[in-house]
Amino acid sequence: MAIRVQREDFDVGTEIAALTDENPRIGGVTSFTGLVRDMTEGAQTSAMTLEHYPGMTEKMLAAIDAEAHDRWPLEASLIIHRYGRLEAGDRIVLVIAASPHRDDAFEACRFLIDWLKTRAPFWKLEESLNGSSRWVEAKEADDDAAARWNANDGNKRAG
Amino acid sequence: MAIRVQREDFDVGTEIAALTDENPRIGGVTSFTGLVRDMTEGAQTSAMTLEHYPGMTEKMLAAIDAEAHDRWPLEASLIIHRYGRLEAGDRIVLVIAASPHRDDAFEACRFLIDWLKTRAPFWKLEESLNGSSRWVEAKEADDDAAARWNANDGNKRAG
Amino acid sequence: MKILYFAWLRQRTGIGEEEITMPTAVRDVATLIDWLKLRGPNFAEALEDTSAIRVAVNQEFATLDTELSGTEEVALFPPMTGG
Amino acid sequence: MKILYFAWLRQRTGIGEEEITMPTAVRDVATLIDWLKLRGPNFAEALEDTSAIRVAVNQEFATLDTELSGTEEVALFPPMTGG
Repeated sequence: MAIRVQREDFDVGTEIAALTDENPRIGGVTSFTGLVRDMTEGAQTSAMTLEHYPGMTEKMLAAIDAEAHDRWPLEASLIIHRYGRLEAGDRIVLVIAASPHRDDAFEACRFLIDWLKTRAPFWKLEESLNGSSRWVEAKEADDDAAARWNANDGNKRAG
Repeated sequence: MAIRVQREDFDVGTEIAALTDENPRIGGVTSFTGLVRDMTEGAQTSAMTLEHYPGMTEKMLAAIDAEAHDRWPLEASLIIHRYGRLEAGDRIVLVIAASPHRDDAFEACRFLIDWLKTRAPFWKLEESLNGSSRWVEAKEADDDAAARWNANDGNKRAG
Repeated sequence: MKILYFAWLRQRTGIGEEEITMPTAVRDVATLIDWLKLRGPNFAEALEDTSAIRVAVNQEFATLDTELSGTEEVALFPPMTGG
Repeated sequence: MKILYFAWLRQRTGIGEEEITMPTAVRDVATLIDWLKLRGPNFAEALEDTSAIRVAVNQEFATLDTELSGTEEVALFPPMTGG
């Protein structure tokens, strides 16, 4: 029910508490935090710059979020996606889904991150050690993960 | 790689940060937080007391945690389970799994909470409105959720 | 040998933890429960339906036919409801 | 009409955002791309492999045959790599 696109870092505990406080119908909260992984085997810090499409990003994240609420009985949800330059270990993305029951919280959270990977207009430019940079290529595995949610209409529920 | 059984509350953000700081091999962190759900439809605050088996609880949680590390390539994990009297909205349990890839983080986190529901020696005594109390009965759905991880040996990986 | 009772088994027996000297007739969990039931109506009632009881021997899950020689600690409790 | 380029499409064309007046021959995304390619070698090269390009029309995902009449904004970009 909330999406944010921002340069700034976020705190997972604060965000979960903000979603769950004052809502005692929530029994389970699943969160996923994506971090910049060090690809250089510790030789040096990796860094990347996340570019996005302002305007469309917000629209797509809101649409993905609405879809999750349509599929699962969620009490609350949140998507935060950062942009700009990030270094190894930095948080990139946060997805939270809160529901009376843990199954729904888990499935909705997984759906949100899978979907976001292929539908949210972000692009990663990785810096390499010699000062050059390259655009990260989309992974087929991410397309497959997102497609799973299309095929599986058994998960679709009345809103 | 860490388990805690405690009366005290916990902060999810602090725990995630403690697991992930200084480990840039982590690309994804999944957390599940279980909360005391209000069963009284808002008429009044629900409360319960969690009893456990000191000694065996720690052994079982450590065994469940080790099993998750055996099945998935995790960089870090944490289980915190509270005991004592808790009120609606209070946090009961926290499970965190951190891995290079999100699939493993999600599956390990789900495994840990499913397994913990049926293998960790905790019992919930719910207070009802008239001052009486009753022991929560185990749910068949929880047994089924845990059993899923036995049947599915395809998930089993070399440590 | 130490016997522990949890949740409604603790409430119905009125005991959380006790030290017992096992009679020689008690070989396994099933015969231990039979013997405990003889100790009074509260024990007989609490332990009547063994399908509702879970057992741990030396803090490991056990079954009715788990043998008890050398056992230090037996715990009796209902199915668990944590998480 | 506004045209936006992201990621390596922005780098190769050398343009992030531009305002164009569409020739009447441009009816859909495919003919727009054909027309843009005529504007110079950097455009021709960046837009050569349309299988590597994703399109949004008025901030909604579109395909090569999406019609452009009444369109305010077209964006061209590679497959997304967020999350």
